[in-house]
Amino acid sequence: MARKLAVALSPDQLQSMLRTMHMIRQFDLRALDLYREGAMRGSTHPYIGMEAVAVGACAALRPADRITSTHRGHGHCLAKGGDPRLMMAELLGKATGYCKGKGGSMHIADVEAGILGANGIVGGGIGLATGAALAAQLAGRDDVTLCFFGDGALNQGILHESANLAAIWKLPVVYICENNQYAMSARADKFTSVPDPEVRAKAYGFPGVSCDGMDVMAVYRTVADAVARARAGEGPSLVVCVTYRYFGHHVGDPLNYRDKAEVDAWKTKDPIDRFQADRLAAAVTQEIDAAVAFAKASPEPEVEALMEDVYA
Amino acid sequence: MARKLAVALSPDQLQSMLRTMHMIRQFDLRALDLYREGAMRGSTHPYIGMEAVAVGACAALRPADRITSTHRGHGHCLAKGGDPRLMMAELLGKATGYCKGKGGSMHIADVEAGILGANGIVGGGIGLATGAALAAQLAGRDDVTLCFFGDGALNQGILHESANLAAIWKLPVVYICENNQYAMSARADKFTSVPDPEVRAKAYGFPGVSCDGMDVMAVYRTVADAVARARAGEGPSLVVCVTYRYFGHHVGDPLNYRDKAEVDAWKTKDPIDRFQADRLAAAVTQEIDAAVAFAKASPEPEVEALMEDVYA
Amino acid sequence: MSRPVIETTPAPAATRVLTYAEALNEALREEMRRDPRVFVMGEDVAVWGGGGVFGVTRGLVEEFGPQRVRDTPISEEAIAALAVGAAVAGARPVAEFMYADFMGLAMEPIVNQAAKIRYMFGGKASVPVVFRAQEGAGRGNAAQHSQSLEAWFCHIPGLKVAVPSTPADAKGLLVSAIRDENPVVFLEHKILYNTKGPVPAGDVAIPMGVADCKRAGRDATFVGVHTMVHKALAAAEILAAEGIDLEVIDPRTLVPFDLDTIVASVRKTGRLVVGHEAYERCGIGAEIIAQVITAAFDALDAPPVRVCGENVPIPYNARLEAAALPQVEDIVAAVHQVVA
Amino acid sequence: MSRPVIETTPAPAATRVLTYAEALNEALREEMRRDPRVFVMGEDVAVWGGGGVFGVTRGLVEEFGPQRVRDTPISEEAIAALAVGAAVAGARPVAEFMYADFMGLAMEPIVNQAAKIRYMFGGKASVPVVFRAQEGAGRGNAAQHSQSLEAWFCHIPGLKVAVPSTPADAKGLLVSAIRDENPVVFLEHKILYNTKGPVPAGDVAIPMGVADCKRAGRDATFVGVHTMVHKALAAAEILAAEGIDLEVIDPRTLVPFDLDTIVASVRKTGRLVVGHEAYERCGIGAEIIAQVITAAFDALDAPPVRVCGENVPIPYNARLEAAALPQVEDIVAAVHQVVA
Ligand SMILES: Cc1ncc(C[n+]2csc(CCOP(=O)(O)OP(=O)(O)O)c2C)c(N)n1
Ligand SMILES: Cc1ncc(C[n+]2csc(CCOP(=O)(O)OP(=O)(O)O)c2C)c(N)n1
Ligand SMILES: [Mg+2]
Ligand SMILES: [Mg+2]
Repeated sequence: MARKLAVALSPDQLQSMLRTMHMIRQFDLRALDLYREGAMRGSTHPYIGMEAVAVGACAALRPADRITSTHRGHGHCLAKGGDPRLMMAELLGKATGYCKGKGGSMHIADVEAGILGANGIVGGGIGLATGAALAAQLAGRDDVTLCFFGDGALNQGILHESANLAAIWKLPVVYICENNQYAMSARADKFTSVPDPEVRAKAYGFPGVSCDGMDVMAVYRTVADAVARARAGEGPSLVVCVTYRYFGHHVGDPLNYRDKAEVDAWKTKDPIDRFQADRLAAAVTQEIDAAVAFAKASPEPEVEALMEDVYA
Repeated sequence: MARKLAVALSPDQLQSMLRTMHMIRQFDLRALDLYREGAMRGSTHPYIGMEAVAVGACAALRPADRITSTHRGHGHCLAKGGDPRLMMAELLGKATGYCKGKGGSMHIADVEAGILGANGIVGGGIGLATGAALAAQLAGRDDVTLCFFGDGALNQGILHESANLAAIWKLPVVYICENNQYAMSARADKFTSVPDPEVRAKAYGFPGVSCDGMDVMAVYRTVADAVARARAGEGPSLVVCVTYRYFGHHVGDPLNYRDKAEVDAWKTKDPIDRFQADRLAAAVTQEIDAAVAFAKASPEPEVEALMEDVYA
Repeated sequence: MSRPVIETTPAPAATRVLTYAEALNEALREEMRRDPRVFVMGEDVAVWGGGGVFGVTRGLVEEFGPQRVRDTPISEEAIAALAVGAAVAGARPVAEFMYADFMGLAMEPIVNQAAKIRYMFGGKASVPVVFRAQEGAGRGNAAQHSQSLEAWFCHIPGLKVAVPSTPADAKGLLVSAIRDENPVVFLEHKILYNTKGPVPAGDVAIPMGVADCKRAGRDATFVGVHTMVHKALAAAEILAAEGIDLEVIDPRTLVPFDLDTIVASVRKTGRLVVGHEAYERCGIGAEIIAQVITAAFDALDAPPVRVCGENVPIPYNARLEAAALPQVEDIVAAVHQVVA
Repeated sequence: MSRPVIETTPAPAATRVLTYAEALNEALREEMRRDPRVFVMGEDVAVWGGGGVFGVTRGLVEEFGPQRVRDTPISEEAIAALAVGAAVAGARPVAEFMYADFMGLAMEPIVNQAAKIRYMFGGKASVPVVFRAQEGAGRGNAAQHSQSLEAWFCHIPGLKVAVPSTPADAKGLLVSAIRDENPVVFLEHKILYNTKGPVPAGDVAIPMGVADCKRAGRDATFVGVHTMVHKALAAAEILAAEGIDLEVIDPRTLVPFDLDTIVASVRKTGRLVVGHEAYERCGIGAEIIAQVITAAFDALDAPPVRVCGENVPIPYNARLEAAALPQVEDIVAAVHQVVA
């Protein structure tokens, strides 16, 4: 079947992606402030550092496509078009919030917008996403579901059961593992039995790939391929995005399990800085290209011009 | 670490294996009779056709090693040294049975003998076996646990979770998948997303191999290697034994999902016939070998013999 | 999913005798014809002997095809979780668990997802899923294939719980369950599948939350579910011979629960016996008693009595199994106790 | 496992003030010193900030090493199942679930394996495992991190269920749970971890099945668990000012259950209020009422009243959450109702 592979995004789309990455970062910085000042309850899990994943992945979707999210869900929600006002109101438990104040950070959802919810259960969204993909298949639609989950969820049984089902039924779902190196204090490389979790896709006979989760365009291209495959009826894929969370798991994380040097090293790969720099460089490149094109397309001077402009 | 690989079994051991295979077959044929005549309740799942798996695998064990079994558990129990009298009494729900009549076919256990029980839950023994291996590791013992389960259990989440844990903790457990082609009416090749389930071991970074489950010596050699590895502290393995159940899933199985030709084809590979034939051929080979050895080792006739025996 | 929605005109109340399994099958078939979003998934629901180990899904794959009648691998957690996700995304799944005991593997999606999604999402989603399973002992299936676990589900807000005892109730309640916008745990009983009874043809939804008086009586009220309804009717015959007139009420659904009907009965009889096969401790019998006590303490002339499963795993041996289960004579004895 | 068994001489009953979390920690530490077969496993029990998100396992990995204090992946079903297998094979695991809500993932090994193995195997195995978890609401953790699910476990024969409300009970019951040959579901409460109380030093097992009268009173009996004990003690102060003398009984374990102590109290007061944070429907309150009704119907001067969690998922918003939970004033009102 012919697949539509990752297409070039328009400058407007790219601009909007950069804006969403900033939005996610600022949203979560503000959520941390609100939490620290006691305006929030429960816990909040910042997505800061991981913005490229949600934004790159969701750029590959159509509005009718769906996502499932995690406890660390603000980024996914914003990237899929969630309204920051309704989200923020929900964090404060207000009647105007997405969940009328009943859900809080971990249960924000916007089913109309295809956001089937953050989830307080690690792995809780995996079966839901697979089921949503089944619903699309049954309805004869080519909608795709993206299923976000962390490296910690890799070892939940539901992933195994869902992946097998998605494979045998060729369901249009893309499993996106956000490998941010830790599940609370548990290092991905110690608690998951394989260094590269994408090999687990082999156990189900579907493609497994990894990409640089700090590079929004790399995420976009990788996920777009998987989405195209799913949309074409060829079944699920696993995409592992290698990334990092800058902050603690939640406010109050003792952070004794990792050192500052590691954090600093990752920050040098900051996804926003990088995309911004790439965008700026690209803009300059574009100008230069335009200059070259202009130059090349321009006429040679006429011979008549030889003696012109010697004097005013 | 040096491993003791599959060692040659003594003639007594081989004879005892053959005897156990016969014992399993006759035990289950009789159980079917008892069930049909109404002497048993619940259900009974005959192991007939699969005898090579339990017997070959358990031949690789020491008495202090342990096994976990399944709903189709009579074969495992007999192979690990279970007492057929106490088993049969349990099938009839008698006070003298292994479970005092409280368990029936699906819960026969002999913890002293290392048989941690048949199990009514598909996949139910997988976590138990992995935990028993953990107990052995914690106790500083080199006992190994064999975990039997069917192809149907391959898609239960507990296998995924347990395999990951066994891998990261290097637990002395060997996962033995009895791929008898069906889980009730579900064909293994349609309900499991990969044709060769042993590839799933790659998802955990430990060895996965398959062997001819109709050949008791092939099972023995393959499992013995995995057991040696586990005993040496090198962690788990997955062994897939390709086999077949001759009868229905249980009495009353409509058997509409497979045809007789398939059954007949598998019966030509009967594990008992084959082992018996091999044993007989081996015995003849041994006699011939002995004859050759005798001949070779025998003295040439003395020259003096030249004129002897012409007349009485 | 191009099948047209077939408009059903309520059929004339022609009544046939069907088994409980056939009645369930008819409900599934008629709802699948009516609404193309309804589909069935579970282990061995399609290929196995033509539809489920108890025949409830017989013939469905032939009529609706393997897309809408899906055999699954043995993956109970995923069966439940996929059904929930599909329901949120607009389908109407009927997910089958071969034995209720196996729902221990599926509690997370049923309890933490299905039951809570609507509330957690501020009312902006619905989860129209039916989780079917069969409970109960009596066939020597032993401890892992004989439990009645309805109390677990009744405990969880957001779930509805149906427990039909007759073919007609089975059909009518399953129709309602499938049409409900909420997750319904629909618990059948293995011993009842082959029992027969009259079932009206056609569109016969029985609303959830309406108890049914299976036998009117003056002297004592029995409230129970599944097989206990039938045992109570048998006990009522024995008691009638002694001149004791037992009223037998089947709540039919436990959530919602028709307390009014039961309280009205207790106000009439002054005596209450409650029965279920499930383990007595923290079973639904305690809840029913607690609710009646609150609503009608004054009306009770004797302490209510429970006739329930022993607090013991279900044993294999026939004699022990029978002793672990509440029997007709236990109901008779309990009624004697309350009317004494 | 070469550590020697350290013989503990019961220490002089020196009493210190500890938090509930510290008391639990002390129980684990002392039992791990005493018995080398005891080990701890769970998510973030070792490395995370030095021992569990609530500090219950603090310092254990430093003393006993990573073999006996095992951080696990996020695999709740396997945590439970491995613990059961290890227990059958001679170890004594204490498995932690970070939130009781996550036990939905682990019901199968807890309920179908741990609870039933001894019985199914004809008494020829024991399963000395402790499943620790924390329940309860009050911190805005919302619907999937706030439930109290003790009724599920009480329903299942073969499990014991402990629910300590004070630091001393926490230590003494955990010691008993670890020494028990049976599976114990040991449910802590998140709000109680930082509460303080006197805890005797040394070997202080509190036997299972012995209720504790936390306040003697003449006019009404309150039976409740966890935070409800403390709320009832607060309510008792308010009521005392009105001249109503509330007796507050904490069963401490729900299975086994010390009915005798409660019946004796009800025979004295004639009034019963039962309280828990768990959803009211099919919660343990109903069971306690049903048992008291059976044992002491004649002694009751008023219908028992339940003060329980609403039948609703726990909401995030503080005001709604408070409204979903039973509060001191609800207890006061309930006592007013029964003494009216
Ligand atoms: C079933 C379950 N187990 C445990 C937890 C507690 N918990 C919340 S987040 C988390 C770590 C998740 O790690 P990962 O999946 O890598 O996501 P990340 O936090 O890194 O984004 C844990 C253990 C939970 N919420 N649900
Ligand atoms: C959790 C669970 N789900 C379903 C069943 C019902 N069941 C019993 S055996 C079986 C098939 C098992 O197939 P497999 O694992 O291949 O073993 P086999 O019967 O072929 O030996 C099923 C579905 C069960 N007992 N437990
Ligand atoms: Mg992570
Ligand atoms: Mg099989």
